[in-house]
Amino acid sequence: MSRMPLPLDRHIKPKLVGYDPTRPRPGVERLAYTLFFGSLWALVVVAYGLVPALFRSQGWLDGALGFFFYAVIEALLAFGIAAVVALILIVVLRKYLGKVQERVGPMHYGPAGVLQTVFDALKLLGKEDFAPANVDPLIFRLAPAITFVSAFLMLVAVPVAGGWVMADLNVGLLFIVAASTLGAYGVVLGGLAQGGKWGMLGAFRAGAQLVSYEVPLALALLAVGVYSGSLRLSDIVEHQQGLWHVVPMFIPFLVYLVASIAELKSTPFDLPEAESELIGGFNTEYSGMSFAFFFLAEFVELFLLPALVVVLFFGGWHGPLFGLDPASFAAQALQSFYFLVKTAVWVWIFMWIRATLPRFRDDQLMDLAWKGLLPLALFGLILAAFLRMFVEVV
Amino acid sequence: MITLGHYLTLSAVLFAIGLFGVLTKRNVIAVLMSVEILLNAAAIAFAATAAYRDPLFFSGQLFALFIIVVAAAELSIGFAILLTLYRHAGSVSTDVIEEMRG
Amino acid sequence: MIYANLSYWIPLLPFLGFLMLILLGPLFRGRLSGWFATLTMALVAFLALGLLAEALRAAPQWRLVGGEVELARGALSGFPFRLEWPWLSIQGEAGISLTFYIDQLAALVVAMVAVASLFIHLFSIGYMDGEARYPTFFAYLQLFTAAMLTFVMAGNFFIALLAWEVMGLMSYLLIGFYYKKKTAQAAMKKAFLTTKLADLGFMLGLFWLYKELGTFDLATVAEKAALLAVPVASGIGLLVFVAAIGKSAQFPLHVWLLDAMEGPTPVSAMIHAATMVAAGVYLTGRFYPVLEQGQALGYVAWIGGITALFAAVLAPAFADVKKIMAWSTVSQLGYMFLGLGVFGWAAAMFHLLTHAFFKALLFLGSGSMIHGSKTQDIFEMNRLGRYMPWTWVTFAVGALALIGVPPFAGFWSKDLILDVAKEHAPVLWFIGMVAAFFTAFYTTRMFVIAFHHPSLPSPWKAAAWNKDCPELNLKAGDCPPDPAPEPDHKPHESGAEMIIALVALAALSLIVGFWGSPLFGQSLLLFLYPGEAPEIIPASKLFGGYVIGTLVALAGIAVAWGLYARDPLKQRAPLWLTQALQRRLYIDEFYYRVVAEVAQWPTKALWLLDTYVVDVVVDAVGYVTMITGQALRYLQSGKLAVYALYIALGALALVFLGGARW
Amino acid sequence: MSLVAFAILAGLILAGALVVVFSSNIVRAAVALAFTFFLIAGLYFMLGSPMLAVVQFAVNAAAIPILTLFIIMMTRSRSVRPASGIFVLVALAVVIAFAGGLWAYLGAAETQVFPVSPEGIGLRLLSVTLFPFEVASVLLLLAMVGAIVLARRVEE
Repeated sequence: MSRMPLPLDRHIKPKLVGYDPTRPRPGVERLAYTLFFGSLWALVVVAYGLVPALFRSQGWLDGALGFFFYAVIEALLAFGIAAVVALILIVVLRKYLGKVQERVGPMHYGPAGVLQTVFDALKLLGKEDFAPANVDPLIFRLAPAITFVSAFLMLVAVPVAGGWVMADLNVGLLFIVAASTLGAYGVVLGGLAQGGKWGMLGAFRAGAQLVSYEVPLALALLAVGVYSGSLRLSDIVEHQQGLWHVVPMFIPFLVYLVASIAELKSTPFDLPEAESELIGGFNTEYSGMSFAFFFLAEFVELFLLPALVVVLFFGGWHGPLFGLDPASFAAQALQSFYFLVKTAVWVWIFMWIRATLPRFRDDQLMDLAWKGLLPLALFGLILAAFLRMFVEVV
Repeated sequence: MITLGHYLTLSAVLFAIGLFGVLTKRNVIAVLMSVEILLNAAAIAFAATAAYRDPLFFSGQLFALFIIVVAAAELSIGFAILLTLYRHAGSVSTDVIEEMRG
Repeated sequence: MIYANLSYWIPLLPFLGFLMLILLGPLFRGRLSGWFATLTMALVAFLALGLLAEALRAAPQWRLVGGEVELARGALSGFPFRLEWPWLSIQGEAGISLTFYIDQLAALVVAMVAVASLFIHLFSIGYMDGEARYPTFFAYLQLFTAAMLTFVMAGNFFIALLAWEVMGLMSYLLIGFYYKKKTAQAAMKKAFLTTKLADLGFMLGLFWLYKELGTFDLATVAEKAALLAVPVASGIGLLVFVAAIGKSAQFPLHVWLLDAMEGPTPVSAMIHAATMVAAGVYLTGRFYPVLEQGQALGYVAWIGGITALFAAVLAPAFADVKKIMAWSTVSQLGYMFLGLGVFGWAAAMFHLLTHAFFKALLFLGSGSMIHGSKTQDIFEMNRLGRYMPWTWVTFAVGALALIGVPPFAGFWSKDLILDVAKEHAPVLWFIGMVAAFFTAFYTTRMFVIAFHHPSLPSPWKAAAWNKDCPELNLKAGDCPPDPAPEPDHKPHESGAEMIIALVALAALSLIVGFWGSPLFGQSLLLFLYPGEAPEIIPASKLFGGYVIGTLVALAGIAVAWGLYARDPLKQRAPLWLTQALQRRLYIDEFYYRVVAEVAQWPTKALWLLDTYVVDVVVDAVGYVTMITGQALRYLQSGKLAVYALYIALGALALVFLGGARW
Repeated sequence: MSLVAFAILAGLILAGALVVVFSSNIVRAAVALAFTFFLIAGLYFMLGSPMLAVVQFAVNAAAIPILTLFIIMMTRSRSVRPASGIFVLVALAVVIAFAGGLWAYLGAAETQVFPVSPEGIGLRLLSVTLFPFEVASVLLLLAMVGAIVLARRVEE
């Protein structure tokens, strides 16, 4: 990494002795990432393992009040996980983009800039949450909230280890589809509420894109559901005991990958925000906390969609247990570790795609969805049914 | 306890609200939204009746599913017509579609 | 029994051929479709002849011993042949079955139709060559033959009626084959309407019969005919006889046959001579028990006698070879009805058979003449005997058979009929003799003029009364006379397949007569012999009749020869008579002008009723609707919400009135 | 307890529906519609049919209001003009009569809910109601084709 001369007059020299912001410090970074990962894992273990175990062992869940408290605590923990994931991913993404683009990325807050997000968040919280004069205030405020909630909703259904899931829905797959559809609300409403041209165009683009890619996404998920014979996500993971779905379900996997990147609205599908064209699109007029919610939601999704890739196609929590009883706490913790590792790899791949590919034109975008992915997804669905009927049963 | 009557009452009131919307709105989009409320009220009545009275066949739930399907189809066609209307008349108010007046 | 079991293929094959040609006709190139149809007919003829042979073996054998008929051997088991398939059965009842019933008569007529039709097909291959709708023509021929065969083989009268109607349709289509000609259009309509009017009698008679006997089955009807009351039987019989009159072109419904000559020359004409018109005779033969029970045969005999004479008298006034032949057909069919009417059932059928062959021969011969000389007018033909030797020889055979000169076919059958008539109705015998004289006269006239005279300007084309076509109700411009050929044109002989057909039919005309002649013990008559009927006359008694018949025929020939050999153009009869004869005694015009007018009176009455009663009611309904609509249009405000309100009110009414209950 | 939950849910549903009908801002009406449908999905959960709930969530609460918002954007309509006063009164009368008419049949007092699994619905859907199911699929296809044909710009 090259050293860049920084203009001194715009740069406050840090107090720490011997600190040089222009010098990359990979060791510190690695340590910090490890700590991030560890703390996330610890949070997961607490939220999914320790707290339910505690409540169950004390018998508090039988009473209404105990259940209420349990629900509240779990919700808070889930929110905590989402917040932590977002905070971590923001800085990781910024650092990673910097590395791809041959710069150092944020360097000033925390060792090698690893605390950057904290300060970002503080800055956003401190800013005035400004609403332009001609907006509909209710819708304007509602939009970011809906966006964040929809991202957050998906987290509830994701199983992180055997038995470790907040809501083990028997229609989990459909729930995922529904929740991801909900994500389109925030964008469309956000664009619509501003009343400006950029917002309107962004909302148009986002609506068209999200609704279009929803179709192959749902079909790909359906193919997985057909193949594994259940809509329950934990069943789907169990079904991959011998063979990960990525092998037999390769076509739905590809479809899902492309469609989920599109759902994420990241490059090469970032037309709704497209800074160079739309000045931010649907979030042009947002600032302060409202903007932070959009931002958070985006990064929670950047975690959840790869997590779903892992759940659906890459064996979820499966990994070597070294003879541990799968029902034991230790085994479940290990499984959650595997799950997080796989997810981290996929998050990296998503970032990689985001960092390298150029943006589509909007007609290309639509062509890809309707003429490319949709037939492919339908084929995948038929393939799944075929495999289910004739291959697996035999 | 919640009885079937509760659900049916809710359905009836929801239906009445939707009907009021259908009757009084001038914007066709709003009329269509009110129609959606009507359909959902009916679906609630179906699903609730099936849940309480039809443990074996749950036909009501299936009916509700079909209602959702029909609602989606109806809405897509309705909006397509609306779009054509908008291109044709430049507005989506019911005032502009009075060509059928006798 | 092989052929009997296969006999359903006899009508089925030409039907399949029809389907093939009508659907795939355009794919057949050149004459291929003609050969295809002919091949089909050859197969059918083979089957039909086999069937006839089988019937000959299986039929009861009669012997003529000293003028009395006695039974030598009864029928073999299974005869008459009967094939039956359930059809039109309603809710398990017997209904009307599809029955084929083949007794002696059916086997004979099937063979006759098949063979005659085969030669028509063969002849048409050459004659129709180059026509625009060549495959269609053969398709029509095939269906026509199929219908005729079905009619002949039909075991119950319902099937017979269906086939009868199909024949009527095909006749219509074939007459109008050159549908672009105005005359053809008028002729096809005329034929169709005339025969349909007559068919009404068939239907009514059948329904009445069904009401009385509860069956359509042919054999059952024959058995139970004696159970009918006499007036009922005569009513039914005469109704059905009306249909036969129409189909066989008997007076007074003979008008269509002459104009049917608008069809393609030899073929459709031949069908209207040898096969289809024979259906009327055949039907009357089939209804014989009923007619006999109804004591209605006198009408049959008189109609036949009058027609025979009437047509024979009119024929010499015509110059168109086909029209002369058509009159001849009408006349000969009259003989058959005469024979039927005077209890000469088998004799009439014998004449049906011989007539089919020699009339087919004559018509094909005239087709060949027309083909060779490019005109239909006998005066314009140029010494055909010199240029068309084959046609000349075969036509001479046919003419002699028609005239009734021994030993040709017509001689044996016609004189048999006349002999039977002499026994039962001497007046009719005399009429028949006069008709025989005129038959010889017009045949000789035609033969002499067409074959031995150089071409002359046709005397009648220019006649004032022939300028327009009152018999077709057309105006002057719509029926221009055919163009005359060059005065000294060179006719040419027809092609090989046409000559083969002519020679074959000539041979048949010669042979078939012997089958029923006393020389061979009247074996055909014995074969057909239905039991107790008096027409088998010992050869000794027949002899006198034969001599008189021959003398009359020779007299006719001599008179005609004397009159026409020298100067064919000389006007001998008074002009008004010629005009009346050529106008067909004004019967057609009478129908068009008077009968049609009278027939329209009820129509006009109905029209008045329609205008002043029905229309008023209908208009009132319309006005009431309109006024109500005017009043109600204020309900249609065009406002979406108001319509929704109507819907809601309707639903509300359902909720309150419908009485939905838990 | 559950009655309280039902009461809250029902109240919110009715409130949402009222907003849909009475709001003069059509964007708000659409959002309220989504909100109402979302809560109706909760109602289906209470009725023991998670399948129906999720379908309601995915189709009625998510897809349809988004479509509505889209159309609102495309037609640039913002506000809803109220109908004339007399007509509102007539409509109100009809509605009250309607609700009253329905009320007359609401004596059902069953208390036990029978839950339904997604498998149950699926099996039922593909066995007894297979024909309606197929008809529904054809209906959707027709709707899709019809919408495309109707909404397509005709090029001169």
